[in-house]
Amino acid sequence: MTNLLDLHHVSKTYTRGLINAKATVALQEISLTLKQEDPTILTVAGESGSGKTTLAMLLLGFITPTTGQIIYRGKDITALQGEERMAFRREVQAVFQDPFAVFNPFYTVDHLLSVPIKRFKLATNAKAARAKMDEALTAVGLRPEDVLGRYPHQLSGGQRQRINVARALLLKPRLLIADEPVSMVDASLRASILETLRNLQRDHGVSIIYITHDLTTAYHIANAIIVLYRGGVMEAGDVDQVIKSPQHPYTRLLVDSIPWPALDRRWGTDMIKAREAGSSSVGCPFRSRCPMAMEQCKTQPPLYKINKTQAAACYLHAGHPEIAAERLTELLPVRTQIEA
Amino acid sequence: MILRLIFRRVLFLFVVIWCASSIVFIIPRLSKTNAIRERFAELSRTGGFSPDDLEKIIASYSKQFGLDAPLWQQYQDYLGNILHMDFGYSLNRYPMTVTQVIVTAIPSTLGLLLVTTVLSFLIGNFLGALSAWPKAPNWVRAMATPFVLLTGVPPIIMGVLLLFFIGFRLQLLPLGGAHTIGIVPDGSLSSYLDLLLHLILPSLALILGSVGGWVLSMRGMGITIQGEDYVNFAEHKGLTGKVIFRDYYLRNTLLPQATALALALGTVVTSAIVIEGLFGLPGIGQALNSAIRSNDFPVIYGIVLFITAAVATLMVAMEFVYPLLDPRIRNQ
Amino acid sequence: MTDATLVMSLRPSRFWLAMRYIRRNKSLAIGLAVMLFLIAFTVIGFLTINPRHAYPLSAATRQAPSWKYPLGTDFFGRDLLAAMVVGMWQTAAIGLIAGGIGTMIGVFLGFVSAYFGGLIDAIIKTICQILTPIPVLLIQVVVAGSLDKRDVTIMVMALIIVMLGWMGTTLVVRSQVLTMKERQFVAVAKLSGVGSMGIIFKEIMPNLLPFIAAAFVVQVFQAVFASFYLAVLGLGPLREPLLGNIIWSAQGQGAFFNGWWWWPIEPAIAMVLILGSLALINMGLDELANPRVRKSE
Amino acid sequence: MADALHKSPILTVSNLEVTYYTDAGRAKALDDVSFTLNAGEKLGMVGESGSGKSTLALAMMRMIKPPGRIEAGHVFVGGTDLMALSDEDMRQARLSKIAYIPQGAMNSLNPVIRIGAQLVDALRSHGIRDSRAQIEERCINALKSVDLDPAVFRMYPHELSGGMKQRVCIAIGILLQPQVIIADEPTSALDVVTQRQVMETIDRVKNQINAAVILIGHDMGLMAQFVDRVAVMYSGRLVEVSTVREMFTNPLHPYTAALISSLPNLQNKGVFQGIPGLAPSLLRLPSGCAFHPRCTKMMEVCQSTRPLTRTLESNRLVTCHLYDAVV
Repeated sequence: MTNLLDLHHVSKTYTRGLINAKATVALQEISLTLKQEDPTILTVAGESGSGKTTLAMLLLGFITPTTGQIIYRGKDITALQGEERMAFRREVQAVFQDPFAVFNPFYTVDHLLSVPIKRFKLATNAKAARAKMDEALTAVGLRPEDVLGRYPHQLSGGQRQRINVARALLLKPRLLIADEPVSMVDASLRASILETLRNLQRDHGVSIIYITHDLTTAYHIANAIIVLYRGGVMEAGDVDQVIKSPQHPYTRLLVDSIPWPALDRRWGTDMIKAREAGSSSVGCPFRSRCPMAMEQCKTQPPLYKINKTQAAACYLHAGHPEIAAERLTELLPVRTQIEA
Repeated sequence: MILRLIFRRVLFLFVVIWCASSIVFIIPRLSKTNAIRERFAELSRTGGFSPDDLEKIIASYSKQFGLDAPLWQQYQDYLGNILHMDFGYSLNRYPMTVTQVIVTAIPSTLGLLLVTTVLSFLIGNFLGALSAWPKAPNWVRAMATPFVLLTGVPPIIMGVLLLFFIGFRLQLLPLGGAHTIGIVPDGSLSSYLDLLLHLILPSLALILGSVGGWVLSMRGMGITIQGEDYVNFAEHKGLTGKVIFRDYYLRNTLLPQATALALALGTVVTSAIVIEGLFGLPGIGQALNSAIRSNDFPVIYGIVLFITAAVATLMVAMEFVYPLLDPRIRNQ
Repeated sequence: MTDATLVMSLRPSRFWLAMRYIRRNKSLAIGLAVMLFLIAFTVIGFLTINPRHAYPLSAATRQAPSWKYPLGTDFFGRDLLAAMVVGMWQTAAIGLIAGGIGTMIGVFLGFVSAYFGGLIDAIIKTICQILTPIPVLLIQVVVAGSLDKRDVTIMVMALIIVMLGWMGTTLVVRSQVLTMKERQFVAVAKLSGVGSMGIIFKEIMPNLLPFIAAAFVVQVFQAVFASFYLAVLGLGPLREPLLGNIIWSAQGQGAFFNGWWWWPIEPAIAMVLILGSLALINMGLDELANPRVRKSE
Repeated sequence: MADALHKSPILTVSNLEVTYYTDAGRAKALDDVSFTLNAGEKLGMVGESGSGKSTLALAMMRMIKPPGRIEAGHVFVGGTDLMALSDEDMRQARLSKIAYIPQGAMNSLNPVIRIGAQLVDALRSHGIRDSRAQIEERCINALKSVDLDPAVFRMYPHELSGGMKQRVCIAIGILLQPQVIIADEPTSALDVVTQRQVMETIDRVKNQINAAVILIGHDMGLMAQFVDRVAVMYSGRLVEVSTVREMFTNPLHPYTAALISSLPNLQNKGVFQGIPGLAPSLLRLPSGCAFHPRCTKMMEVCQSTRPLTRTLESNRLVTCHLYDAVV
């Protein structure tokens, strides 16, 4: 069976200005595989500027990689034409961060749901279309009569984000890119939206790439995690492993800074170095902030396989065997380990 | 870096002038009838030139508009002449060259323009900012409304109305011209006062006709800025109203308004020209007006090119002022 | 989002909102009212007066307003009431033709430029940038002046004005489409399988309607303004009773010096009403299109 | 904590009431809000968006703008009732008695003025007539106290990162050593690492000037890490005020309890427990207790009668009919 998604050494560089062009590396040499038969939830975590949004845009085909290939079910997504392209469009969907911006203010919220039904011919007549919309809305805990026919500004943020999830549900995608889906939603609503997403994976076999800066929600929803810093992979592996025992100094700092809503897990006390604006693009991208930076760090560290399900790109782990970047996926577990 | 910027802007300036010149070159040639030729015919019928002079003019225009040379050649010569600021001779005021006509007319137009533009920009922006400011006293805000209503009134109509009510009905100020008949501009104080008296209505027409636009755009900007976080935070900081108004409102609206001023230059100049015509003031407007009335094409084209160049230059110059107003641009 | 904006965003039905809105957007209401009055004046005028009286030598000359000639007559023997009606109609025609064509060109180029980007965008943008500093009216003076006076008709005048009047709309539409294109609902529409045309016409265009309407009003305003200036400079179709032409001839005959005050005053007032109502409508639409400028009440 | 109970509070808010008069009707954004705060204490103010927490901050600063209006109430800071001050006196009180650290630090600094000038104008506006050098020194000290380089004084906002801008806002906030600092979601736009740095900075400067801090936000995690006491708002009312420990171990109000159990933490991986239903619109509040349609412990009385706020043992406040009998 062909893989659902293959990323081969995907890099994205933005250049600004024609003369004296300045290149910014947004994403560096990412290789990744998602298998069709094992739907998973993979978290891509990082701060702003880590390249996580670039990755989302690449996966959705909105931008093209500078180097490398993105293969969806055996086909390079830049080369898709006609029906294959429409199939890709339907099967790879997204839930975005801002629950307001995704609505066209000119239309009622029905537009968001009715357009894909029409375009992908999911229903043969208006009645069937309406039934489909009702079904999807009910599945995310909304009463259709409460929201249909209204304008986006007449709904609350929670309602809007649920409609977005309903849209994804309606299309029954194979791959869902969730780009910070709960960061602009009230804490009390986060749980139910995340739960809907997880059910989508568990019950409908949808693979989800969950992009976030929030490790608490990542920990709860995902099976595996990739931590990015300035476009490069710092650490990857099983989400429990990485969050409970981070190996890369950057991941450690991140995990240490999570404001856990628990009285027994307080913030650490180690010094944090401020982020510098322009650091050189060679070597470990984190070294200017790293408390353990060494002379060696001026060259790019490879990924070291620390155990069966964890790897870190840091010379502190030089004793462990190296693992090639394209084999990274082998370390990422796919099944939910705690079944409800 | 700076040098490259200057080079690019100057290049842009030349492109603008080149485009304008080309338009002015092409348009008469697209017309079915050749207006200049007709004009020559008319002139030779009515006389007014000595035959020698007429030959000279025709020779000059054969060169300028080179009617027998191939079009490409004509175009090259024409551009060359423009580079030398040589627009040929005026048909009407021969032997004056077009450049001379412009140079004699410039000072008074420039004076009128400078005074009125600066005044209406300052008054309009100040009133506009005040009218958008929630803490301004009500009477100040009320004052802005009539000015906003004036937005739709072009300066020339303002001129006609002023002439009617103040000049004609109330007979408070002269109806036109630069000087009362009988007073010679001899440089005496009384002659200057007389000139000043004659300039009040045209200036007023220009100011009243354009101030509303500034009030309106500044008002919109002010309301936008009110919603900005930094103005809110300034209030939280307990700054006095005066400081917020000066450093947070005016300071931040200056750049967009300066940009608007640069863009408005074209309209402002045009208005001034028409007003000059209306009030019979000597200046570029008067020159253009009489040129139009007498089909003095070289003067029309010369003035158009001259003003285009002047406006484009000012706009480019403005771009070098922006960095002084906005540090964000300075850094780029 | 502050609590206040949340409260504001919980709003009742659209109709109620529209009624409230019209009541608050006074400039739009007044502008439309004046415009309606002008239309009524022109329509009723055409039903009651003889349009031929708008041309010279059709009435007594130099009559002050009276019962016979409510608006008086001019030096050339035009009935100014008839001239106002016909002139108003001609001004409207120039405005609508020039404004309409200009808006269409501007919207088309703006969309093409912003949506397709790249080289096309660079070319269109550069042309606009180069043409912007050129005083449009003066180029129009050259055009109008170079034409044989007999060739200058109302239609030609409108076309002269269109020629250099499309850049503003192009740039406005372009910048709007550019911001609109980056909005997330466009991305979602793409994910929903909507093609380029669908995105332009069904997703972006409807949101730009207020802007396009405002741009149209601005174009009409500028066209009326430009035609007026050209006429005032004596470059219009001289025989026609265009409002600018009337002022031009009044000025030429020294109307104020001779005491024929009504002659230039009437077209001036008519022009103030036309341009004023357009400006007010534009202000109103601006407020509609740009919520940030909405009054803080 | 025991010590704090004996001190007289530095901040007393009593019966504060704010109404927004909108096209669609009246919305009571703050309804009878009362609480106290001691010097050096950190209070968290949590609630869903629209619950009134930001309105409370603005009301305390007397910065409610039309169509909103402060209808009633008092805000005492160190004995002065802010609501009774003249507009000019209130302006003076801002920053010197009560300071506000804004939510959108990204845009809270004037982009065309140097950072230094934005500190200096705050001092000058409060009648400080020191020499230029003295004022500059004072501002640079403020910048240093929030870990910023003195060079920032001569920089423009666009030259700083988001975290640095937020620090500048904090530096401005402590310039005049206010007794109360209100921080309105000061880190909502920042990354977790920067967030932690900023919160630690606030904590440190607070200790230096012994101010009381009100942290507004909806992130219970941040509250657990930072504050001493938490106040929970729901539909414009304070429904519970307790210490963090009490709130996490023994929440009183059913809404608080639901909020706590909806939180993700390390132990309960994969368990998602949201609060069913949606927050009501302020324009159409349910009868009785506004939370009753979503409440798991709803009783008959909740549908008809609004509960009163009661003070329980150890100074906890709760607004719920479940505790009617306790007093």
